[in-house]
Amino acid sequence: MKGIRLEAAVDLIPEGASLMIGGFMAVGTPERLMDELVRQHRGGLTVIANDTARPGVGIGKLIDARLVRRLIVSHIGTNPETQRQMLADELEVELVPQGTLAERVRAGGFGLGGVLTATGIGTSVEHGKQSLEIDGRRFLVELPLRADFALIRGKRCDHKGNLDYSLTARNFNPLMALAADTVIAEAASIVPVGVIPPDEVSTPGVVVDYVVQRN
Amino acid sequence: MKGIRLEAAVDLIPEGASLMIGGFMAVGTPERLMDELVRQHRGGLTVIANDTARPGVGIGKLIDARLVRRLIVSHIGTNPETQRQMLADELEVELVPQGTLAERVRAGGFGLGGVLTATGIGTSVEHGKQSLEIDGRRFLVELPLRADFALIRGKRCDHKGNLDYSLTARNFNPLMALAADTVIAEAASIVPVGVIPPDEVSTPGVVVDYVVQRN
Amino acid sequence: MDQRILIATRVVQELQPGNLVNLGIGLPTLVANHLPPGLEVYFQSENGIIGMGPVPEEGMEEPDLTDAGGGYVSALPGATSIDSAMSFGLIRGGHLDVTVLGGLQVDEAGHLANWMVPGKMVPGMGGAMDLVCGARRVIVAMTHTARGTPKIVPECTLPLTSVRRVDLVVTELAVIEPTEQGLVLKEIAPNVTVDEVLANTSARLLVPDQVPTMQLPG
Amino acid sequence: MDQRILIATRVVQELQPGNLVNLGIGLPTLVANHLPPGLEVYFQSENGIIGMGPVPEEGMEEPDLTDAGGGYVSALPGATSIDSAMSFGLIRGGHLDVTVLGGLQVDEAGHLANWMVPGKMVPGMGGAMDLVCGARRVIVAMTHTARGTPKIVPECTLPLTSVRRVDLVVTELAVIEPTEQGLVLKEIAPNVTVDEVLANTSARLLVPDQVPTMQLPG
Repeated sequence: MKGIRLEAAVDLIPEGASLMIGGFMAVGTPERLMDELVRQHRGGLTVIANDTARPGVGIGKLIDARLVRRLIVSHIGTNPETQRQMLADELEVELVPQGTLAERVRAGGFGLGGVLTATGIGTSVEHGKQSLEIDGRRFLVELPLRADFALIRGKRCDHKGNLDYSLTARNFNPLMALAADTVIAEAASIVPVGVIPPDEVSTPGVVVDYVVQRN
Repeated sequence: MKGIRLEAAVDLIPEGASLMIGGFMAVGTPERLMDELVRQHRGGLTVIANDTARPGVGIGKLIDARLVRRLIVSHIGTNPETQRQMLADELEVELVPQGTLAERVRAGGFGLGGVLTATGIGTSVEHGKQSLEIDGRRFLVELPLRADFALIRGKRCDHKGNLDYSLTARNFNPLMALAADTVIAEAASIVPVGVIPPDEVSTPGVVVDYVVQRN
Repeated sequence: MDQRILIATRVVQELQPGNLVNLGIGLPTLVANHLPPGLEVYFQSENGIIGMGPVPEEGMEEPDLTDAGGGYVSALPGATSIDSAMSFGLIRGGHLDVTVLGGLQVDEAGHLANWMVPGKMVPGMGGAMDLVCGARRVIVAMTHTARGTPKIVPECTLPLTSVRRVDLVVTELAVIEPTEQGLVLKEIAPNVTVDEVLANTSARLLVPDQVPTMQLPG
Repeated sequence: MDQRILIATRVVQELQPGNLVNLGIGLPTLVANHLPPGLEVYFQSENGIIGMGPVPEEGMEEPDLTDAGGGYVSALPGATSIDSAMSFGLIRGGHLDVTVLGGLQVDEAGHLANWMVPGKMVPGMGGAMDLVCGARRVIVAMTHTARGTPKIVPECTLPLTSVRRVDLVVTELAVIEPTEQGLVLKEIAPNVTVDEVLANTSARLLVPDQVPTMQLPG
């Protein structure tokens, strides 16, 4: 784990990279990293996230700046600009049921080959997917997701990179923290080692590569 | 969630019931429930747990009292009595890799039809199991585990049944708390609601059926 | 009574003490505002909290404490934060007692469509598919028609949310229970006739000899 | 030097600063006692902790803080508690840099057998199968023979732990690297000859022209 300046953190991310971005309607999204991606105009991105929030907020900023080529999300209904880009074929969108998205991200980080879920059986989500019958019930085989980078936001980060999370800002962050080759974390505060007791750490510092400097 | 006397808690468990029991080498195992199962001599049990600890300790007490008919565990090497009963065909043992056991219990509680893992491929663990090839790599289909009862132990339990855990006494407890029809919890202390902050609860009280009275 | 409040008030009667309940965005959220005094249920919001409370007073909003629509909420004593995997583990694993969801269409098989209108509105399914698939009880709370067009139809023409048969449909006109045999008219709203319900429904309804009127609090 | 300490001391040289390391029960646990000053690695114990520290002084044992063998340990500053699913998520998901495991047999394919002797000893695989399957680097630390019988064999006769080829085998006689071509003799222990290694090994060993001697700290 290393501290890193905001600009240098985004410098690590090449054009066309795949990013997992934590947050739910921008709550728990690393907002400074969003701003810096826009400032450096890092385009052609694949973004895996729950949603694209609203224009001008969270991942919505990346959409506004047309930095995203491909989206894997559960919901875009709150962002008309995302819908517009999708219907205009400027943006490729894969819609994934939210619980399945969580499990696919987790499987990517936990080294599972996939999970079986009944969610989506008999719906359009089933198209192109393998299914298995177990004890007379049919399940979809849902495959793991991984990304080049995970951009996450925590509440407190200690000097070893251990993170905890705040209320509904937790959401996908701890799952994504394991599912990317490089993990970059923002935190509301940076605290000495030991301030977050062992039982309260949600993301162990050993999986965090960079922590963005506070400003 | 209801408070319950120790005797009444074990009264709920019929002969031949299946039990998930938290703990790892008895660390995190609800020891009072073990003692009471022995005192009431509740036999013919199926036990799903990490291990059987040692004679006289944790789940080892149930083994000593010959209450267990079937075991699903990852390890029995520390308990010679378990090995003896197994080799004498008095006890049926299914050995499951520890990480697979954790995922199977979680799948049972999380409503997944199973998980895919490479662990066990090419070994005796593979026998009788379905496998899937994904992107040229082969994975075993590992099925969910559930039980009639989960017997778990937490650190603090508030008046709504919210639990947290202590250090290595956590292990399988939070996973098993979701994977049984009836969940009975012991805790080192019972605290007023609010003492465990929302971000520090590991097992939400809504999944806990009974909390054993302190003595 | 406002029609949306009528629906919410009727849905509330389906909740049991101690239930873990998830309310969809829109009309279903009104349910939280009409609990009778003394009925304690736990509201889960799938973005990551059990024990969600009402909108906080002005100035007390916390940006990290919102509902699934992104609106500020509070948390009741004993609330717990959960990540998205746990949130849907509770939903998919049968721990969620009731989900109340909006609907675009419900059909004679009890199938719900509520997540997209091809070519027009593609919001995504969010948590709806997991909720309908996994909740112990699925209640659809919706207006009976959309600009005069029946929403309770012989067979959904919109993409399905799930092939699981929902448990109850509550509208401003009626309470309808999807069963193995078809859609059963269980109750009618005050000052509504069975014929009015039938006239606003394109699906076949099974109508018992006696159809009671919803019993709503004054 | 005690043979077990020799093995542990050599294994330590494989660890890099910042590595997340899991040590199996028995001989591998000795590795933690022989870290050179200044080498900071994180020890994971699969029963649920990252940042495991040495055995605490007498009277300071905590019953809820043990290693995977159930022995009392301490925790270093910044340690974190994890549940069993997370513990094996780190192992299976490629987050664990190194696992050091004991062995009953290693064969020419680099396959490890270390979890049972049919009809005699059936301890169960515990975490071993996940560790060998998932760790980035698998190091086997074991005595070269068992009561004179070679443990490095043409093909394992005991049940395999995994079909993944392990990365390195360290014994009191030699360091051996399983490769696509077979087992390569990389180093010999001080005061040991290549012929002695060969005499105690039933597998075919690929022996380079020059086989360096282990460089161990005085």
